[in-house]
Amino acid sequence: MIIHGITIILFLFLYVIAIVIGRSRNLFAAVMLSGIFSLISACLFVIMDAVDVAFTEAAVGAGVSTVLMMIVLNLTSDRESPPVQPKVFPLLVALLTGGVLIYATKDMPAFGDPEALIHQSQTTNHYLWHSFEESHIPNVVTTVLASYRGYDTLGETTVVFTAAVAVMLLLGHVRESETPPKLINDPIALVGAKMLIPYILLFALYVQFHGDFGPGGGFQAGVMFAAAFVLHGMVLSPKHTLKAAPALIIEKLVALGVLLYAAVGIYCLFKGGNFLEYDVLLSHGEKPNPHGQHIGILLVEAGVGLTVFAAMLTLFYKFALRGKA
Amino acid sequence: MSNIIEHLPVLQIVVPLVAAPTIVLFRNSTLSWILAVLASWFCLFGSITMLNQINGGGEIPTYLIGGWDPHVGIVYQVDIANAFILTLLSGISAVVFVYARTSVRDEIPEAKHHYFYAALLLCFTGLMGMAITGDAFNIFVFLEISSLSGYALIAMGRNPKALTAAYRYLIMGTLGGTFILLGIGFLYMMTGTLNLEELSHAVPHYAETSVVRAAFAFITVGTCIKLALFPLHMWLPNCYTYAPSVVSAFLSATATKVSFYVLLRAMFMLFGAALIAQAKIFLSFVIFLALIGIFMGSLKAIGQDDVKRLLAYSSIAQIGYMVLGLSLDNADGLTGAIIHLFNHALTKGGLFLVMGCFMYRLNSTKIKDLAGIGKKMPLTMLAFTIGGLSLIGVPLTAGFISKWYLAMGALQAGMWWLLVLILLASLLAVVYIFRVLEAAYFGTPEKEHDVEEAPFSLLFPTYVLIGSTIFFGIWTEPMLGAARKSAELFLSSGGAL
Amino acid sequence: MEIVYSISAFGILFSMMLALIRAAQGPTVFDRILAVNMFGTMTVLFIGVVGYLTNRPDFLDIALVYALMNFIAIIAVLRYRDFSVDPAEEAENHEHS
Amino acid sequence: MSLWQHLPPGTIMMLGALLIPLLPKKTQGWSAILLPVLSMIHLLTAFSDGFLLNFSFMGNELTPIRVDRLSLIFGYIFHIAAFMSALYAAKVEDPIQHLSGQVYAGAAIAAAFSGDLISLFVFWELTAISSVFLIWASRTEDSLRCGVRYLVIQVASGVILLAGALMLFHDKGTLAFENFAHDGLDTAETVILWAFAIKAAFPFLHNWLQDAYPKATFSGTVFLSAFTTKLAIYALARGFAGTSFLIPIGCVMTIFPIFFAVIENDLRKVLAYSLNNQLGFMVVGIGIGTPLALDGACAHAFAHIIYKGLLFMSMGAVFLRVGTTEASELGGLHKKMPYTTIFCIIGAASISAFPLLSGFAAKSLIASAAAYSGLTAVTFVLLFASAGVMEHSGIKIPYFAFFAHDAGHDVEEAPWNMLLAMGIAAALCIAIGVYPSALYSLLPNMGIDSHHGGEVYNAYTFGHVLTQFELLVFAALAFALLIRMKVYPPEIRAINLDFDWVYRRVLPRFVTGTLSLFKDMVSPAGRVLQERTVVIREATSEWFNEMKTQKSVESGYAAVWAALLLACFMILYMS
Amino acid sequence: MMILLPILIPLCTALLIQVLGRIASDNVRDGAHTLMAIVNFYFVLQIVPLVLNGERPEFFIAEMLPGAPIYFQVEPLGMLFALVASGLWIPTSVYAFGYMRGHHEKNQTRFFTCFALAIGFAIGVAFSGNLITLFAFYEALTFSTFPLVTHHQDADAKRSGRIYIGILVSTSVCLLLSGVLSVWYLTGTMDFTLGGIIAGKVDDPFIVSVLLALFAFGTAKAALVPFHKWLPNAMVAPTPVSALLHAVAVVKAGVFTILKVSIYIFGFELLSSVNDWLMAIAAITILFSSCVALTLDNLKARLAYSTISQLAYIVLGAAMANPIAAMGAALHIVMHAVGKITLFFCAGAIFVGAHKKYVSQMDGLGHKMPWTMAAFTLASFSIIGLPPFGGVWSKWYLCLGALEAGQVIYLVTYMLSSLLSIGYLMPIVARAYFRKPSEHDEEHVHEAPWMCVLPLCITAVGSVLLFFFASPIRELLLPIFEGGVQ
Repeated sequence: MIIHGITIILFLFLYVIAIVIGRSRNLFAAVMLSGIFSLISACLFVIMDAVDVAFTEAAVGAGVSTVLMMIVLNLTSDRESPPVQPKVFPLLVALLTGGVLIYATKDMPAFGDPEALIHQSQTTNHYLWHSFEESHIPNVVTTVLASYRGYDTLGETTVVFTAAVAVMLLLGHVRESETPPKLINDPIALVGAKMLIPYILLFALYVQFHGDFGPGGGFQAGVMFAAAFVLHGMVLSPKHTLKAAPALIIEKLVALGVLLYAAVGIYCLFKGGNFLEYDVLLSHGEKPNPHGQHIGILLVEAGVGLTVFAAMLTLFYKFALRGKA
Repeated sequence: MSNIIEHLPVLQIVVPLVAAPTIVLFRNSTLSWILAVLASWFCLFGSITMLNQINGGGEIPTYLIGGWDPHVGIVYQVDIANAFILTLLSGISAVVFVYARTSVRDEIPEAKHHYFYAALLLCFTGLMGMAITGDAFNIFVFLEISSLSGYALIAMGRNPKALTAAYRYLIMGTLGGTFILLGIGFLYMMTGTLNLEELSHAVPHYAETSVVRAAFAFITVGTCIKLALFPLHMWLPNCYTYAPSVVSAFLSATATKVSFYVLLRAMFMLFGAALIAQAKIFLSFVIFLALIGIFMGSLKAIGQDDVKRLLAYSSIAQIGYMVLGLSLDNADGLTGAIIHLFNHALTKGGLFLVMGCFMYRLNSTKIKDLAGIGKKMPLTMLAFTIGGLSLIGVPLTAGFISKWYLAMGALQAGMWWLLVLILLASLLAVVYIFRVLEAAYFGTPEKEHDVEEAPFSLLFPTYVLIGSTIFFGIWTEPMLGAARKSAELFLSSGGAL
Repeated sequence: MEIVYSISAFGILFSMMLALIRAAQGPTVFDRILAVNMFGTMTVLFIGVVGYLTNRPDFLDIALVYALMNFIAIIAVLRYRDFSVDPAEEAENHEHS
Repeated sequence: MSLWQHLPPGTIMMLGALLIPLLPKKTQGWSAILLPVLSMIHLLTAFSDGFLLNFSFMGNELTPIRVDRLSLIFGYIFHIAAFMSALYAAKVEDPIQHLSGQVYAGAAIAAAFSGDLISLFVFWELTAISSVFLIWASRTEDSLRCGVRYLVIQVASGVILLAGALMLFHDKGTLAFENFAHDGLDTAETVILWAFAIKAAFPFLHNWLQDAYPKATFSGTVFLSAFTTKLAIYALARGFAGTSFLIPIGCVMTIFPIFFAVIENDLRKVLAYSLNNQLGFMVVGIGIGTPLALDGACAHAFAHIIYKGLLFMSMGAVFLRVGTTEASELGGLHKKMPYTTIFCIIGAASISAFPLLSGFAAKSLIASAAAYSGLTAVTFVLLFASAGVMEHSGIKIPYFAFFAHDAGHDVEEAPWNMLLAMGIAAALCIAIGVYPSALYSLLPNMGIDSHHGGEVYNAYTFGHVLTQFELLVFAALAFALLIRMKVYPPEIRAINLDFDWVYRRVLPRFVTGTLSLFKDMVSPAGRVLQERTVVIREATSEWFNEMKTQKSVESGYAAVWAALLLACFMILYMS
Repeated sequence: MMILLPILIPLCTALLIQVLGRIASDNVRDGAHTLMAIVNFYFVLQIVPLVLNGERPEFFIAEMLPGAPIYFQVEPLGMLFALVASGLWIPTSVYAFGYMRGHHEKNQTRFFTCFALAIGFAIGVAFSGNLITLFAFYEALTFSTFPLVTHHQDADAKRSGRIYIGILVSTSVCLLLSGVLSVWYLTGTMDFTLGGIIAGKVDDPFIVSVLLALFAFGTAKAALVPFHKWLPNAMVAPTPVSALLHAVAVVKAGVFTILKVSIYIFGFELLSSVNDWLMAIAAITILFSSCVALTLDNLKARLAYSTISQLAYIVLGAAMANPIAAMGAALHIVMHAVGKITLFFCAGAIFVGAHKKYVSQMDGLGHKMPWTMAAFTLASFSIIGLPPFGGVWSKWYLCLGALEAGQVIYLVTYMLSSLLSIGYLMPIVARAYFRKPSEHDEEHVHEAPWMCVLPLCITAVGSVLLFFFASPIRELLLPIFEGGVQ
């Protein structure tokens, strides 16, 4: 009951923020508010028990996105030009789409309804009841993500890689700013950040490997890793960071992450299994083979983490090193 | 790796997918190109092998990725329709990638070549993935890959407008992708499965629920955005116009086609059985849209000054044809739609390659700049002529076959008026193609430009595609057979929509 | 215990609302930055409370991430916001919107 | 059967004619004279009465050569006429005339020997094609137009013949050119008769003749006068002998040209009318259809070709020397052209049927035949017509050309070859008149007068001669009287239109009328269409421009469309 | 394979010309063109004995649509058409040689290329074994001739080109293709079958009428009245094109199509139940275009309208739905071809030799250009249908067919048209021979180059010879009409 109340309030917040963002011409305010928006949605995810999603949302939505958007705002104006199309159009779009969505909820099973087919289906049952015996990993989400639907995750990793490639393609050859943005002349920030960075990295490693047991995994860890470097780049300067993590190497890491993932799959082929069939890893022919699953998941998670980390950092580099037009 | 044939379905995706990061790793223009070409050739080999096998009455066993059962993991189920589309995609890529070498060197800065090829391969991978997969969510994943790389590729055009075009495409594409995702989510919510096979069995049971219906609506609109059905076509003309030649050729031949294929699959395999009652009114609505698309696209194509843009509008019209064939809801119409998908891909791809040749030599594709070019670049112009004829649907070219089947479909549906409209619309194609031909062959150039024939490295791939429009206009059996079988598959699997 | 958690949760929500209003209204950049920062802190607290409310203390991991991210975001704002714009003008701008 | 027997008579002339243009200009005319001679030899040596050549062509059984007495007599006279005409024209330096003249004559001869309708049609049309050049050869504006008119009508006759042949073939499966008049005329045969009627210049179908002949060259007219109409007479004699309604037609033909001839100023046209009138006699003869009447028709045709040729030759000579044959411009030439005058008078007397001249010998056959058949009225009509002939041809022609008031033309006598040709013709006129039985022996029925016990007909009975003289004297008196009283129609320069206004005025109007009707019908639709397309084009281009300008809003619109479509689909799926 | 050669050789010739146009002199190129024309004719002739023996040589290319392959079969009608097209290609190639030189035309390589292509496609039409193949080549023919029409590249040429392609393509796509589709849909086959394939499958006379209309009007190459405009417009092309293509190959492809459709798709029996209006239209076309021809001063335009009228002869023959008329129609394809090509040759020769294209300017040309005008005269007679020219025989059968069909009115139409054709052809002859040339002409007019004159003399003589040697053609055609003729 209480949870319901909290949820409703949080949703109210969301509506309000969305409307305010929609009406605001001030982009800085919009960025700030969208940071808040993603924090609230992360809270909602937590309440809905989708902790892995909440994790990602917090790391990407509230953290890295805000950073990148700030950088972009820095490169352009923070005032939005008045819209060209009639104002009624966006409303129309929202009403129509919203109408359909609302209509869709009519026959929707109630949230958490145990009778809902989604909870009854063969698929869900298999995930819930067989995943541990098959992979010895308590966090079902990780098993589903990295093994059952590992191919999707390969795809998602590729999406990240694609995004990185896209950015490199578009911004690959930008002139670097002649006058680097001023350093923050604040020793507190500097020291605080410097102290924090190792812990962030450590925490990232924790997230990477703790994924088997709790919320976490390659995606979140990658972002955390990148966040540490981003922090470094912000409090010192991106050029300093480049020395620690040269752009070229980072770019290659993006590719390597995907390759690592795919290589695991292909190795499975060579071992006589299907693509991404971890059972054949460390195999003595038995099935299910939790060891194989385990090592497979570990490796692909590493691949994911690598790609996400490198991609995030690349994005940061590309934007942060770009001079104001 | 005991038997490569056994793993062909997944290798179709994995090979280009692996090639892309490898390219990024090596950062070498030539090597990138070689890898891309090899990957696409491998895929072509693979898809032809599979197509042959299925065409020969064989079956490709369901490929279980990760070794998991269909209801647990992701499977690849290659049927005739899949194989058909895969062959088309990899065939187009195999040619376009070869062509890319010279064209890319001309249009893209050297330092970005490897990214460009990587993006191209990724786009290719995404499209292949959408075509082959048997899993609803997997479609979305690959849709994302292809879309993202597509946006970037389009933005690489030399004209600054390419960026805006890509941006607009990004907005529309994201909208479409989101809709599709929502639809898939809804379906999953109601059925608890993402496997298409299982979905197609499960969905009819929940056809009456608002969720499934909303899912259908979202998926329909989402795919329609991606395939640029009128009136959701607005992103397309600018993208095709300002994208680099290779990209125009590649995307025009593949991207919308795959989206159409997804729509086809969704319509017939998921909705078909579920929405029998709504079929009639729904179809007439789609026919209406398709017809407007055909005529509007053709009419606007007539008014264009830039040939690439002209071709882009013509694409909208041709998409109208495909959707029309789909909505006729009979074997001939559907065969027409599917074979038109194939034929139009060849034709339009070929034509955009020709445009690439012009870009390479003239740096423009404006009609007024093409005046009198027929004399300077006869082979290029000949290719355009043949492609144009195929677009019009002249017999002995591929375009004719598809129009034939569409028209037969209209007859079978008892819609004589539609037959007339279809034929009338192809006349509009005559007008816009002949505008170009007239200028190129009989126009007098404003100033004598001193240009040579396009280089062999561009002409050869162009002619492979253009030649294939003739080849498949005469020796139609393999592709037509596949299209027909696909149509039958669709019609039987979903019942009559 | 649950009552306590509940009350604190609603209390936090209330403070979040206040921060939200400030972030939305501005009118100066500093208002917004401060509001966001405060909101982040509230979120961390909130997740902690909810974690205990639902008996899932491992949510604290997430709260930790939030705290970190909040810090980084604020650094980014400070780093990339051009503060040379006159706050008054900023306020005026806001009036218009 | 030798090769020569495969060549229809006359073909030698046609083929030979093709070589004429290749010869030097001076010799062309002279070599043309050779052709009829050669052809005559060919006819005489290769064929005999009763010869038939059959062969199958294009699936039809054809008889390109059939020789019998009827065709032979026409063959002979056509050769003679061709020879005379060629001789007359020998000095003309115009290869086209020689060529077409010989082809024309040859075709007429060949037509006379055609045993089936296709062959007949072929040569029939060939006469039309070749003869038109003789008209054009005058090279005047008038003659050019007239030639086309002439050709149209001649070819019309041909195509009608073809139509008739087709219908006959379709109905009866035969193409044989036989007498069609045995058991009444069916449609096909009537159509064929119409074809013949045109060429034979039946009333109301006759105008081409008066139109064209005066416009041909002076030598061309001589050719023209000999063949076309006589070929038609031959065809009528062959196909429609004994068709009784030809008798009144023939009667009308004999009468009405007289009036036109009398008022006509152009003497060649007068001759053309008189030609028409003479044909009337022959048609009557054919209509009567008794052997004697047929003989009469043939004999008359034979004689007529000669004397009418002679008259045209003399007028041609006048035309050559003076440059016109308008009566109003002529007169008093007898001093300058005495021989021509004499020959003309012989011809005129001949046509007027003075005894001892050929006309008398021939015409009386028909008159007698009519009388024998009890056609008294016809006999009288023929008598009257004879008087009329005397009136306009016998007296008017020589009088106005050579006597009357002296127009004061200072001209030379005609060239010797022309005089020679005229001389031969005149001699023949006299020879036949004096010794008609020679002609009679050539006739199809040998001139057997069954009424008089199967003997050869005798023209010179007392009654015949007397009647004729009375007639002639009265006619001459009438002429003298009329001239005296100044009531004889004066010679006015005018074109007398009779039935030819139909095709000179009505037909062109018909053509232009239909065309404009068509245009009226079609062009509004076309104009409307054109306007519409313009409107559409403008409208669409406006639309295009509009569409081009809206750019930045596109994605916004697209999103709206997407949402709208979403709603539409939703509603559709819900329904 | 043998029957493929006559189609392939022209196409290869096109290629050869392109190559030679680039690497060799013009003379070599045009020589090759003529040589290939001769070679092609030789190969066409090789097929004749087979067809005469009753064989139907066939060649199967590919199953384009299931049950509707690209497939060639030589039957007498097609044989005849191929003979005409390929035979007349030889003189035309020589003529074009002279004409294009004499006229200093540009883009000659393109011209000869498209020319050869058009011939190849025309023979393709002739040898088509089913409707779809025929349609394919019909369309190809349209497109291959487009560059020839717009050859001069000026505004006039472009405008005419648009009308040309507009009418031909829109009719063929909207109507003819609809017809083909419908036949396929209704009968499930498109093979040419003696006796027709629709008969027995469709019995609603309305539908049959509609089908007939689709074919008759869809084949705009046959220039029936509402769709005849393209032909006069096509006359902006250089004369060899007008001569061979727009008097022989292209237009004959149109009437050939109608003829084939009436014989092999509808069948006479079925056709005779619905043919009334088509006959009327054809008759109207005959008379109308003849009348128009009378009023035109431009020689080529006049000839074009004459062609329209003559084409309608053939359509009328086909529409009369009996073997005799069809035989006449088939014969007329040959007879008119030889005659009309000569006329066009002459028109071109006059253009080259005297730079005249209006009838009113042609006074006295006969003396300066004796050979040309002589040929013109002979050909005119042939067109009019006078003996002894080939035109007689076709008209004979056409008229007989009209009688057979019980339609005397169309017999009269044919007759009337002959007279009208005198009206528009003979004045030209008369003028040329019997009018005084203007003084200006005395110096500037001369006989066209021998390369122009020789072919036109040959074809003129040919029109005479066809009168005497028409029997073999009839023999060739007889099997189709067995029982109907005699």
